[in-house]
Formats: sequence, C-alpha cells, structure tokens
Amino acid sequence: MINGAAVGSAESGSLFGRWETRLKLPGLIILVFSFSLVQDLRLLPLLLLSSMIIYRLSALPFTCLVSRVRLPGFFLLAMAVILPFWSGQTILWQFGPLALRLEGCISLLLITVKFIAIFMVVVALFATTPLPLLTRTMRALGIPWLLTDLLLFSYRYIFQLSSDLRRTHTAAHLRGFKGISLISLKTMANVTGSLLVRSHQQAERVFQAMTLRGYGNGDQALPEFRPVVADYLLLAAAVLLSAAIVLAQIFI
Amino acid sequence: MHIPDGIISTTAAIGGYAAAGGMTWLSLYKIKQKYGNPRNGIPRAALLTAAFFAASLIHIPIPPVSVHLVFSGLLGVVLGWFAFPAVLVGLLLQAVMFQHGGLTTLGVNACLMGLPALMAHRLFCLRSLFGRRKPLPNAILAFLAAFSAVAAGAIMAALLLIYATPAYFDAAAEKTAVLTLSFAHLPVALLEGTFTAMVVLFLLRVQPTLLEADQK
Amino acid sequence: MTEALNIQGLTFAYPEQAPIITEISFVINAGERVGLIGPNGAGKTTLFLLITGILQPTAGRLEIFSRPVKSGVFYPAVGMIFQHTADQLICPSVREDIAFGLQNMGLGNVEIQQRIEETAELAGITALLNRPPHNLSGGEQRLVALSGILAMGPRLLIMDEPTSDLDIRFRRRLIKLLDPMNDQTMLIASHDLEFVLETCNRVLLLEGGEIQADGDPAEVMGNGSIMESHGLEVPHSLSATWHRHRNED
Amino acid sequence: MTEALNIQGLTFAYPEQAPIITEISFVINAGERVGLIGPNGAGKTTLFLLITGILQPTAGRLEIFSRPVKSGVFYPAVGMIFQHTADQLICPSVREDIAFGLQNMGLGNVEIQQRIEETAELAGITALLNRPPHNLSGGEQRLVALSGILAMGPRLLIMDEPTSDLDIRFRRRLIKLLDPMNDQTMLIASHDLEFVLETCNRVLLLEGGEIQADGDPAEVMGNGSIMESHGLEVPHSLSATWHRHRNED
Ligand SMILES: Nc1ncnc2c1ncn2[C@@H]1O[C@H](COP(=O)(O)OP(=O)(O)OP(=O)(O)O)[C@@H](O)[C@H]1O
Ligand SMILES: Nc1ncnc2c1ncn2[C@@H]1O[C@H](COP(=O)(O)OP(=O)(O)OP(=O)(O)O)[C@@H](O)[C@H]1O
Ligand SMILES: [Mg+2]
Ligand SMILES: [Mg+2]
Repeated sequence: MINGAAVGSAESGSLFGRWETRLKLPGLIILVFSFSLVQDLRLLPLLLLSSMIIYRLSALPFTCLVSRVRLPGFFLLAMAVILPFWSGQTILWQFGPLALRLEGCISLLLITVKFIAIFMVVVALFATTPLPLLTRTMRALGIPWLLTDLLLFSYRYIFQLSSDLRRTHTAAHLRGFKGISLISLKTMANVTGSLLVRSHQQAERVFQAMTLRGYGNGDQALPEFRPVVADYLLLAAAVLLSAAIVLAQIFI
Repeated sequence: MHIPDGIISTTAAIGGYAAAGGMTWLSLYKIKQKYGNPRNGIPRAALLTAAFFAASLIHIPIPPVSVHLVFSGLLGVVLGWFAFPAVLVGLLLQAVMFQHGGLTTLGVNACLMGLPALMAHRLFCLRSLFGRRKPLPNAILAFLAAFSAVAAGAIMAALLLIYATPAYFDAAAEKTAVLTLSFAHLPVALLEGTFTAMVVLFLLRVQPTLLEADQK
Repeated sequence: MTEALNIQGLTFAYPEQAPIITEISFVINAGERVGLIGPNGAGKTTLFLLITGILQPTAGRLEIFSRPVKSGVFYPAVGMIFQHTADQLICPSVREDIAFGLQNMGLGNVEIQQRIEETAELAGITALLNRPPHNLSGGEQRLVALSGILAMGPRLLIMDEPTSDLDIRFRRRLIKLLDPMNDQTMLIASHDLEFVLETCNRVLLLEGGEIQADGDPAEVMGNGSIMESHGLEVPHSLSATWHRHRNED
Repeated sequence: MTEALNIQGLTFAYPEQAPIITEISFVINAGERVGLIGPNGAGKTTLFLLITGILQPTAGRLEIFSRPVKSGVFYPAVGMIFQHTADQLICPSVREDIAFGLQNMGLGNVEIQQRIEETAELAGITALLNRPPHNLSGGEQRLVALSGILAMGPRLLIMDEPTSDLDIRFRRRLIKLLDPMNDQTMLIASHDLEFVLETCNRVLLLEGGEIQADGDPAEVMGNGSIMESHGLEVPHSLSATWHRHRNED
C-alpha cells in the first residue's frame, strides 16, 4: 500500500526537478488557483494546453497520471451521474423520467476539464519534490515550524507504523484471525488500540532522543537558496499565465 | 469525504484555506497555552498522526463495497487541540504520497475533517461529568463523538457540494440531495461510532493517559 | 518417523529484488529441535514467514506434517514467536490475549479457561493474567506470547530470536520452560549461539540464500573454519571445552 | 585526573511507585570505560535517563565534568545510544539524521557536511548516507545512531544494550569502532557480558537499586558467588580461563 519508492520519485533530471522549490511552490499554487477560477468554456482549451506543457516539462511518464487518478476519479464519476440529469432547467433530451439538462452538462464539462488540468499540475509538483525538501521550503516560506515539524516527523514514522501494523495483523492471522470483517470488529479495535498504545510509548522515547540531541535548541538550517535566472523565468511564466487566465475570465 | 480539485468554486476553496488557517492559528495558540513549550507535544502528535494514517488504510468490507474508517472522532478524542494540525498534515501527506491532487481543496478538506474532530473532542470531554474512568459513559460518549463527527462531516460536504459547485438545482432537489448524501453516510457513521467506542474501551483499560488530551 | 517439516527446492524473492532464498531443501522430523543460525539479513525471518504461509514462495514445495502449506490458511499446528514480541500482543489483558487464539480455534469457554490456567502456571505468569500486556517488561512479554502460542498446542513451535534483550534469569527461565517439552518439534533462529547449543539437537546454518551446514550443534558450531567462513564465531563454551580437551591430552 | 561523572546519593522513583534507585554514589574518571550490568528491570536505562537529565532525581547530586546536570538543558558533551535504536533515528535520510544534532549545536553548513563525511567514513556507512534510516538493518541502524552521536563529539558516551539483535560480524565491527577511541569516557549497559569484558576496563553491578559490585571486569564477572547471588552468570570466556588456570596449576 505504502511504498517508499513512490514518494517524491524525484525526476530531478527534468527542468521541473531542478526548479528552485522556493519559487516552484508559490508559482504553481498561484497557477492552480487561477485554473480553478475559470468559468468560461472558451478558456478550457488554454487550461488543457498549459497543463499538458507543464506535465511535459516534469518529464514524468503518462502512466504516472493514470495510476493516480483512480481515487479522485471515483468522485468525478459520481458527479457525472448526478449533474447532467439533475442540474438545470434546459432539457436537451428526454427519456421517460430521465432528462438530460444543458446546464448540468456544461457544469460537468467545466468541472472535468478543470479537474484534469489542476490534477496534472499538482502531480507534476509533488512528484518532482521530495517531501523533506517540501517541508523545509514551507518553513522557509514562513509556515509555522510546529506544522512543518509535525509533517516531517509524521512522514518519518508512517512507514514504520504501517509495517508494525502489518506484523500485528500477521500475528493475529497466525492465531486464527479470519480477516477484517464486521464480525471481527472487536479484534480490529484491539489491533488499532495496540498500535496507538505502542506509538504513544515510542513517542516518549523518541522525544527523549530528540531532546538529547538538542531539539528546539538551535534553528534548523534552511535549504540553500540559490536561484538561477531560469528559476525566475519559470516563476514569471507561471505568474503571467495565471494573470492572463484571471483577466480573460473577468473581461471576456 | 474528500473533495477533489476543480469541483468547488475558487471562493469556496480560498475560504476553506482561510478557515483552516484560522483554525490552525487557534489550535497553535491553545497548544502553546497548554504546553508552554509546544515542541514537547510534537513527537506524540506526529506518531499518532502516522498511526491514524496507517490505520485508515485498512478497508472494512461492507458488502458490496468496502469502506475505510475516517477516524475523525478518534483523532479528536486522542489528540485534543493537536487534532486540527494533525488533520492538515495528514491530508498534505496523502496529497504528496499518493499524488492524487487535492491541493486547492486542502483547506476545505481539512475543515471537513478537522472541525468535526474538535467537536468530537469537546463532546468526549463531557465524560468528566460522569466519572472519567467509568467504562459505560466513556463508551457512549465515544460513540456519540465519532458518530456525530462523521455525520457532521457528511452534511458539511453535502452543503458545500450543492452551494459551491457550478450546479443549478431547484430547492427541492437540493433538499433531497443533502438528505440522500447524509443518509448514505449513516452506516459509515454507525460503524465508526461503534469502532471508536471499542478502541476507547481498549485504551481505557490499557493506557488511560492516552485519552486525557484535555488534561495535558 | 513422522516428518514435521519438508521443504523442497524452496526459492523466494521479495518483489523486484534478488532472491533471498535459493532452492533450499531440508526435512525436519517430529521431535527434533533445530537451531537456525546465520548473520543479520540471511533470511531467517523470511524463511519463517514462508513456513507459516504468510509469504508465498516463488518456487518450491513446503509441507507441514505432510500437508502442503497454503498461504492464508490457519494451521493451529504451527505456532510462532516473533522477533518483536510486542507486535504479537493485541488484547487489553494477558488473559484475553492467551484466549484469543483458543477462541479462534472454536473451543468452549470452560476449556479455554482451563488451558489458560495451565499454560500460565507452566510459564510462571499467573500473577500477570489480569494486567495489560503492553506495560510488561520485555522478558514478561516474551513469556506471555509464548503462553499464547503454547496454549494452542502447536505441534511445531517456531521462535525468532527468543533471547534478545533478555537477562540471564529470564533466559534460564525460558530454557527451563522448553526443556521438558521433549517431544515438541522446534525451530529456533538466534544469534545467541550458547542458547542454541543448550536447547537444540540439530543446527542449520543459513547464509547467501543457502543452507551452508546441517548437523549436530556442537560439531557445526565447534568447527572454526565453517563458522568463520560465514562470518560467525565458535561460541565460547565450545572453544573452552576444546581448550580443556587440549590441556587434558 | 578529571572526573567525568560524579554521582552522590542519587535516589529516584517513578511517580507513585517505590524507588528504583536508592542512594547510589560513584565517580567515573575521564577516560574510563565502564560496563553497567544487572538483571532486567534493575534500573540501568533509568539511571541513564537520570544522567542525561531527561528524568529528575528525587534526591542526590549529579555532576558531569564538574557541571551539575539540570533537566531540560542540552549538553552536547553527553551522547547516548538507545536500547531501541530505531526510536533515535528521526529524520527521513541518514545524512539529515546525522546533521540533526549538529544543526541544533548551531554549527555552520560547511562544518556540518565535513563532520558528516568524517564520521560516516569512520563508521563505514558512507554508502548509506542517502538512504532512509527506517529500512536499514538493525546493525546498520545502530552504526547510524552511533555516527549521529559521535559527530557531535561527546566527551561521555553512553550506550544502552548496544549489541542486542546484532550478529557477530556487526558486533565485531562495533568493538573495532570503539577500540581506537581510547581516551573516550564510556558507560555501557549490557546483558552481553562478553562484550563488556572486551570493551570495558571497569564494571558496575546494579541490582535492587544499589551498586552491588564495582571493579575490574574480569575480577567482578569472574567471581561466581557475586554473580550468582545477583541472578547473573560467569561468562563462558572467564570460566574457561578459570578452568585453564586450574588445569595449569
Ligand atoms: N518486506 C520486505 N521487503 C523487501 N525486502 C525485505 C523485506 N523484509 C526483509 N527484507 C530483506 O530481506 C533480507 C532478509 O531479511 P530477514 O529479516 O529475513 O533476515 P534475518 O536473517 O531474519 O535477519 P536478522 O538476523 O537481522 O533478524 C534482508 O536483506 C532484508 O533487508
Ligand atoms: N515510565 C515508567 N513509569 C513507571 N515505571 C517504569 C517506567 N519505566 C520503567 N519503569 C520501571 O522501572 C524499572 C526499571 O526499568 P529500566 O528500564 O530502568 O530497567 P533496565 O535495567 O534498563 O532493564 P532492561 O535490562 O530490561 O533494559 C522496571 O521495573 C520498570 O518496569
Ligand atoms: Mg530476523
Ligand atoms: Mg534497559
């Protein structure tokens, strides 16, 4: 389920992998928000085109997208069932009680295209930025250290705790546990409770270890900030594109 | 409930970020008030966040589908004021590790899960009225806390989907949709409530200090 | 003689990795007590997970008491003590934890209680029955896990690193507990060669994915050239007898 | 001679429990390598937590290099390797983990990188620097934790159970790594008496909250009556020399 390799599979060779994270993060966030602002159907081709270019720049394979779209895709599917038939007044086509409505179809089109465009940009962002780097960048950008430390340490323990959980599961199986079902809810609760208790006990020891190495004593060094011209150019391109989209949406 | 990118309006997305920012600020303020040096609480909050994250990957089959627990209630009960930052961090971790997007809706999703978690925490704190270590009030309050956390999350999500998406429902259809979405979550809320009550009973026997997030 | 465990041409690799175990074959007869030694990462724990059907072999055949091992199937005949015992303790009290496996076997309440009392008595943990297992010391946790397994009456007992972190008193207690179970088949992985020497009557040396030696514990572990060529050392008690023998000659 | 550690009348009890440590007094001089032995639950880990200022004594005085220990204050002069090494590795990569303590000491980036390279070289873990610590083997984790501490240049090195779960190769590597640090003051708790014998020049026996013996390792651990009265055993290598001596007499 969780594997280390999938995390920030830094395509560091690509233009995107090399883009200074402290500029990449704000640049792409501004861009996705400008995408989400779009209401005009005529802007959709521009959105798709720019997200495709961005995805190309990240040098990620296409399969990367497909494998990750499943979870949010399910939600989109639900919208596809609801919107065209229940939203709006203008009926395009009627079959018994089932009526295909224009406004719903337009909404669906808008939602789908915006989703795909934003999705591609966000995948390109996260797949080229390893989490530890992302965390330090967030701190450099002024996010409170309590959040960034929490993020970093949670990330550190996820792998270990999921393998702890797996081992506990294995142990239960070896003693005849039939697997997860409604009937075995009590065992599941025990397993979860055990995991929490052990995590709590471990947290105590981890805190001791961190204190001994001076946690909270000095400021952790921030990643070196050495942008080159290309970094600023990319940021400028992202900001300009966002501005263009916003202006077009307002004035066209 | 996990609202993907591009579905809700930008105003709602930005509003979500603003609300999440405010809630985080409030949480950090409360944490500082309680711990003095809030760094002391970080390893515990981080390990428990990771544990919840790991546990939420377990799917429970309710034929014909399989659901996974949200844990918003349990999270609130165990983490107290740390629950909101923990939810935020958990969602960001998910977005980064599974890379399924959710960046513009991060604030909204954090509120959908974090606010009910805080509510669950307040609700569970009522146990001090009945005797903190008595199993029955603990179990009942844990059930109510988790049940209402899921229900609140579902209702908030349904409202958001109706009023913040570019859809044009008539009033009657809206009402039906909210009701349907909420009722669809009824079995999940029941499951979550029962499960949380069981875990709380376990913790009460094995490590009651884990339930005293409000005590410091 | 009954075969407790029959392994033929067993090969295993973790996904997308080089094989950890390559075409291993050996037979353990009922009543043998076999020590499994080998350096860190040799694959001892992996071999145990294969035997218990948790991992599926890439190739090869695996039989326990003449029944082929199918993954995911529950065999109360096999019991395993984990390297990290804490992973194995899941219930809120020691009593419930021992009962867990027995309930899954479908036993009645009276028999369950009786078996719990008996095993706890044997392991000397009767006083702990109502405590939560999570707050016990490492040695006590090991004994509780062992009781949970022994109560199920396994015919093959597998232990992974049973003495790690234990002091000499608990180690003695463990040896004493295992001692009278003379007809019990056991397979014990350990870096504690003295422990293997005291409890086993046969030893297997696993390294580089293959069984490098198989035989009498004193002979295999006393052979300096075998041990050193696999990064191990002759245990002190054996080199001592060796010294003594030489001196007496 | 400088005093590395001076403990006078130290007493400690966990909240609402009977005292674990009662009026202990001893002095460790700079450059001594002291082994701390005693059964499970004797309070070895507790004593270490007191020395490092994580726990606060109920009564008594505790000085490190003539400075009283205050709880909550950061002393880079003291480094500790934990019993569960995995708890000590807190960053997502080995390099960052070694850097963690150095950053908290307020060192500059260039010096940090240099110290990382040097210590990694010394411990032989250069190849691991970019890997996440949590999926290293137990032995590798121990070496990484040790590097993280050594890089901070502690004057007193405290190790809790450093050889548990290690195979003989890693155990050798650890002994070799510690060997040239002759002027380093060390305090090592271990159930592995052979390891204590090989690395220490003084031994303390802790039981029942008190120091029961203090002296030369071979003498204390070779004394059957002391060892047995505290639930320990004379290590094999000593009983062998003993045998040999008797034979030679
Ligand atoms: N889930 C896994 N996925 C990939 N590789 C693994 C996994 N578990 C173990 N390995 C690798 O397989 C090899 C054998 O591991 P195993 O735990 O079986 O060794 P071992 O003999 O039990 O070692 P030890 O004495 O340290 O317990 C190691 O190199 C380990 O890194
Ligand atoms: N946080 C705690 N709260 C209460 N009691 C504790 C706590 N930690 C340890 N103890 C108890 O204190 C005693 C000493 O424990 P400690 O861990 O110091 O022993 P140890 O000598 O290190 O044992 P081992 O050899 O098993 O590591 C034990 O009886 C233990 O149960
Ligand atoms: Mg192993
Ligand atoms: Mg200890």
